[in-house]
Amino acid sequence: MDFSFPPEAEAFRSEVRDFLATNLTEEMIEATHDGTMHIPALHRAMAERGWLSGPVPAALGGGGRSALESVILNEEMQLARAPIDAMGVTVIVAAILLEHGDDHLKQHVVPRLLDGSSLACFGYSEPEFGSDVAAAKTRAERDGDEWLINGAKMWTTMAHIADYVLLLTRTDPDVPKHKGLSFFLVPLNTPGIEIQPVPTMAIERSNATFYDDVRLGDEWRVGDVNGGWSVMKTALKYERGIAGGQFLSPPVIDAAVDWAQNHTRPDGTKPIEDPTVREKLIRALIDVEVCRGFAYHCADLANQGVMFGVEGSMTKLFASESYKRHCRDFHDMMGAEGLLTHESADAHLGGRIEENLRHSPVTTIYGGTSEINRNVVAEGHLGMPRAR
Amino acid sequence: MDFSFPPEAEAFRSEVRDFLATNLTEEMIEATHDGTMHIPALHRAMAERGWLSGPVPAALGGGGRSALESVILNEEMQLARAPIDAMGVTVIVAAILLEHGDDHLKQHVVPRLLDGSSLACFGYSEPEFGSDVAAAKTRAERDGDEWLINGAKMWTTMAHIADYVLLLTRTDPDVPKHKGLSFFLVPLNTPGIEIQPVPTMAIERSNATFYDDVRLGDEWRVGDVNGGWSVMKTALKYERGIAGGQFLSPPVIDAAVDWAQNHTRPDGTKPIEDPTVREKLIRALIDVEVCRGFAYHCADLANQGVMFGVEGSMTKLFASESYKRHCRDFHDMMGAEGLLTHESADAHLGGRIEENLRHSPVTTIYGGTSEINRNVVAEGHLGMPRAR
Amino acid sequence: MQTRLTEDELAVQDAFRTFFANESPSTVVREAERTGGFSTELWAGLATIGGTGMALPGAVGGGDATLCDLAVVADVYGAHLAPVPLIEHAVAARLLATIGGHDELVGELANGTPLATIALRPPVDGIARFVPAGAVADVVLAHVGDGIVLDRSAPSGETLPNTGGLALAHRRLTDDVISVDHAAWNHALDEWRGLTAAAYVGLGRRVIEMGVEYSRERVQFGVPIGTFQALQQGYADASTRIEGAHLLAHRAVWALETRQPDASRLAGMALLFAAEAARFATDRSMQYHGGYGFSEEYDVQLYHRRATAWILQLGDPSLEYARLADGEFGPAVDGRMA
Amino acid sequence: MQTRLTEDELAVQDAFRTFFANESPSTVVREAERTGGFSTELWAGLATIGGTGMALPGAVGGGDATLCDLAVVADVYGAHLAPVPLIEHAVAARLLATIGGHDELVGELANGTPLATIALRPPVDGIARFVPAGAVADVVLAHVGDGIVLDRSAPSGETLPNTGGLALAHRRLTDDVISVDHAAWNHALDEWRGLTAAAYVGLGRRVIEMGVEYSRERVQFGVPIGTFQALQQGYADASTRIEGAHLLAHRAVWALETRQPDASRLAGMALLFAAEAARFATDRSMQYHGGYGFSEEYDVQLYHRRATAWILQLGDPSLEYARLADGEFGPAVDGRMA
Repeated sequence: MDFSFPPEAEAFRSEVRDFLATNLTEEMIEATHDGTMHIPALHRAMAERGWLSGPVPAALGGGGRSALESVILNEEMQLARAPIDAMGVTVIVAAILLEHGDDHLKQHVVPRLLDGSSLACFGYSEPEFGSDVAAAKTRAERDGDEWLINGAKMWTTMAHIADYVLLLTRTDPDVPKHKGLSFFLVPLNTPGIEIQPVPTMAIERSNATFYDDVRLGDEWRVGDVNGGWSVMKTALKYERGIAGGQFLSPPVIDAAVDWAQNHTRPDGTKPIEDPTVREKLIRALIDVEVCRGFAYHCADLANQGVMFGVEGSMTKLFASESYKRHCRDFHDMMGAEGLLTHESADAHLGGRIEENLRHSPVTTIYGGTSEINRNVVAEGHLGMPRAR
Repeated sequence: MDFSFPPEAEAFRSEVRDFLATNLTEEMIEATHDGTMHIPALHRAMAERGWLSGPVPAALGGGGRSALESVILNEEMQLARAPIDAMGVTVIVAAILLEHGDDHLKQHVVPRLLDGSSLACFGYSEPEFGSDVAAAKTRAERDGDEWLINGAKMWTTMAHIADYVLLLTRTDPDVPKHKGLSFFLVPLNTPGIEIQPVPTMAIERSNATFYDDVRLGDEWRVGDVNGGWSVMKTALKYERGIAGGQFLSPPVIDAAVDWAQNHTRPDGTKPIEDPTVREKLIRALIDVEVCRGFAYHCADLANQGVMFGVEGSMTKLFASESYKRHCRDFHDMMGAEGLLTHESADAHLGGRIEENLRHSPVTTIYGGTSEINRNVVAEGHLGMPRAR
Repeated sequence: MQTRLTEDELAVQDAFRTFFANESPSTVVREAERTGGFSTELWAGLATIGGTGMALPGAVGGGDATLCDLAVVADVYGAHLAPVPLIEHAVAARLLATIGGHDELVGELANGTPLATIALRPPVDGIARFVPAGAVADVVLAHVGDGIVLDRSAPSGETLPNTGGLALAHRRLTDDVISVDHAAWNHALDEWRGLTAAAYVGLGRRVIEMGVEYSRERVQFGVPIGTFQALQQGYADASTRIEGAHLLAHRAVWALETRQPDASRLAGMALLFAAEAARFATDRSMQYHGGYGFSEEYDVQLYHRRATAWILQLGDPSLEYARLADGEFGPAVDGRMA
Repeated sequence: MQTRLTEDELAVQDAFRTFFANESPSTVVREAERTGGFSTELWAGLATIGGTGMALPGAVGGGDATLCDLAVVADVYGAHLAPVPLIEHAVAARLLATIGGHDELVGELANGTPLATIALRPPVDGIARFVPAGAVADVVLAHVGDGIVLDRSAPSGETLPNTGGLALAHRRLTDDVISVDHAAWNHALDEWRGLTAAAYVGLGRRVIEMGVEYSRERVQFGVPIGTFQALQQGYADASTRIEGAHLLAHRAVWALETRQPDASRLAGMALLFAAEAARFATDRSMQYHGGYGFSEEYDVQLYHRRATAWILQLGDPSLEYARLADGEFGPAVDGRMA
């Protein structure tokens, strides 16, 4: 075993840190409070450096950079509180288009995604199907040379600023559910699409998108007709591993340490002197190291071309469940002062812990609920039968 | 709402306390370390006072004393570290015999159970069927006027000192499993019975009992032929409510407080000064008050003739799961010193916490596992469908 | 011993269930949150049916109801997240009645106007921070070193933006002591703890109920999600804790009412346990709602945020455990710990 | 970066798996427990295949294996609950090799005789309490205020009766200091932490594996219990924590081996996390074994008791968290806390 980073990866980490110190400002982070977890200027600056194309396999025409560098980029961005959603979606969609799309998509869309001038979003879930993605019933029917799409998608986060949605559709309703699916990359300015905001209990907004007789040429199809599930697997492969949020907690822990060291309790002591606080902080820091281990492990597997579905599920499960716990512990530690939201000028560090507290519950839901991920571990890792 | 005890119940509590102070000695508790959780002298002394017949409904010929007194008796005994198993089994078996047995059992067995001269044990579980009690396959077949019994039972705790086993048998293998069961009260000196000890990771021993062509007259049958499941419901009604162990934790918490106040850590402080220890102790004391609330509630329901299956499950679930947590927390608090077992003269309070630590895992298993009890709550209290 | 509600208590429950169901649907809760955390109409309605003065002495115009009755109402109030300071107002008015000498004001409070509250934490430099209903309360009772102060300065109407959408505000208070009955103050705080515990039980039960209802309708993988054992086990655990909290909260309130020696201890315990149970319940319900629970549109997020906020008004729960430990074991030796 | 085992490490794993599977089945573990917690035969066998000296310098007769190799062995050792002080002996011998000047003894230790151990806690009044393998160790290294002491008094052979069936004993020690290299001592303790974390991973994986096997065979309600989602979710959680512990433990050991600046921090973290993960795993496996897990006959109880005992040899885990906090945040101000 060897947990050292090769010198080029260490160099890359320095580069990323310098980049973020220069290019990511508090004002940019502040601006995400409108609910859109995307910083266009930062995204384009990253594209310029080739960091969006970097993680895409070279065989597909991407940068082919080591998965270790992807995880480093992820880690450093999350530590610096930069949103990573757009980066993740871009890499995944580009990789999918390069692996499954035809020349039209590869030549006209991918370059614009990777240079940061276009943005895509995911259209998997539907109002009636969340965890059960494969049950999608948004229809895509042939109509001459074209496809006619009707249906609705839920949780199409970023759709309101994106140019494309990667849409999972049903092209054959008469076969088992996994076998009648097809993907399309749908330009969001196509007539017949309506985008409605879905506000949440946290800062971020999501969207519902509606498709009413949306007409599309076959060049927008991604992968084989009825071959959608194999495209989906590519997406999940990326999503639960290197593209995920394994470093959700560090900004919260940083804020908690700051509070613990600087706040004075009614009895004149500081929280950092309290053994209950100290133990919670150490437990949180341990959880972060566990996440780090998982993240590096997934990256190492990816680098070696090993599928890491189970490991990705473990990473996602552990990172999100522990993050939720950390948010609660440290929000509690602040007592009433922790209740102040970002809108209050008095809120500690701009209400960072409060904001994370409200954000945290969704992390054990989206991108595969904890229950689904445990099923994956039970079946895929422990070889247990399908649950009853 | 009114949580006061009527004066007669308060008086009964005083009486029990005085009784235990006089009749329960450390030597008696010490003697249970041979693995038999029974103190015959104490049992008989209780019988003399009518405390074994007390909880049995008056309509059945028992003492018909208030369920509040039963819970008080249970509470005080557990606080004093007296085993309650024999008392519980006696009350349940006597009530079942009085409710479902014929005159032979009522006249010849019940009085001897209630005067403490005979002891019974349960024979429900089988080697292959634990939680799934109704799947029992120990056969009872008619042979002329007699019954011929063949099979094996597991977890027949106290069988090695008992006179009878309340045996669940299959009398009709060709109907749905709940409909082909019958109960017998089997004298354990009947030829063909073999009792094998089942040692456990804790102090207590259990037994496996084997039945090889055991012949029994029909007078030993309890309830209707193939009516065993309704007898079982009577048993469970008693078992999960007033007869259960709702006060498992107090002796452990007492010992933990004693340790925390008297042990000196390497740094010269005492554990009781440590906020992490203080919070754990308070959490445990809160859990005890919750158990107390459940116990009194079940007793009050019983007094009013209300079935309390769900409440009994909640009580058992909460009491045992929290007890397991308390044992672990306080065993940890003692560090290496906590590892000493009762066999060591240096063990704190005779190794009480260590002993409870080893005992605790079985409490979330026997008498209905936590998983089964949660199913009962989900279905019976929340009206959820049968789980898949 | 009567661990279930009495006939009278059931009648009270019934009346307030109808009232809150009609007058405090989640649309009202949402609207109140947008406008600072308080619903003037709901408060007026509550006053009309006697909810603002029910547990005050009849002699001054109150309803002479018991604290146990009030706990029954607090439970229903919690279930509906009613955006009015029912508990704080009642506790403040009862405290004032206990202190005596303010019969006229207590009589007015019984009718809901002016609106009273208590500062849960002692003022520092004359300012009480995070006063519940502080944004709208006309009367604030607080505890300073010397005793209890009564402040009648006008509320600012400005709410501190907070997790729970509550009408929290800092208040600058007078330092005129109206009573040195410190025990009465502590008893009032314990009433707040006990009643808030009851409100948490109502909240927790309701959020489980919502989740169970959703689990019957929501179909995934071809079956209602309510048939999944993982989900059932989670709700069963939550429900067990909530019912345990219910018994503890009501026992604590009964103990306060009948002045049992362990009343304060039980009230402190009930609040901590009920808050944790309710937060566990909201967490499970939100998780099993999937993404929808997180969306503003569904009510479960309203419950989640309030479950978080209610107890934190009092401060870090860890300090409440420490307070109980001081009562149980004495303060730690050598003044090493507060 | 190579987060998985290398070819060489896999070969080591393979060899020791075969060895422990053959030589340390649970019958050997049970027999050792009856006779004081140590198996002479197993120790002799381990010496024969080079297990007692593998990670000692070749110059003194050791196997020149890396600490990472040793962690691989510790994992397998943990999976079999091998009743020999593999970790303590290795750590003590490596410490002695680091200190220098005891080449002859280190050479003997490489061959397994005498048997060495370390006292995890400082002696008080000349007595080290609860020394791992203290009942059988011929050589005890300990840390007193002045430095490291080396004691060669004969072991009593008397084991303290304990939860884990371990060969624990109190030892009266010499006060002859052989080295003032406090850093070397701390490093040795960290090696113990890291290697014990690895052993916990082996233990945890095995106890889950046993449980999963049992869940395939055990039929209740007409189906194998392994099909119940509640049980699957529990094992999946346990397994996730154990795999996380594995990555952390191995990273910690690698960091110790390569003298990374965060090595000590990671070793402390790895032990706490791995112990908790393994204890969670044994708890789940015992629960899902039903009554049988609790019976002496089944092996899961052997795992449960050792999972509890291993970390407690070091003391209350809470003090280990406190120690890490001191390193992370500095000791609490004003000397208010240790």
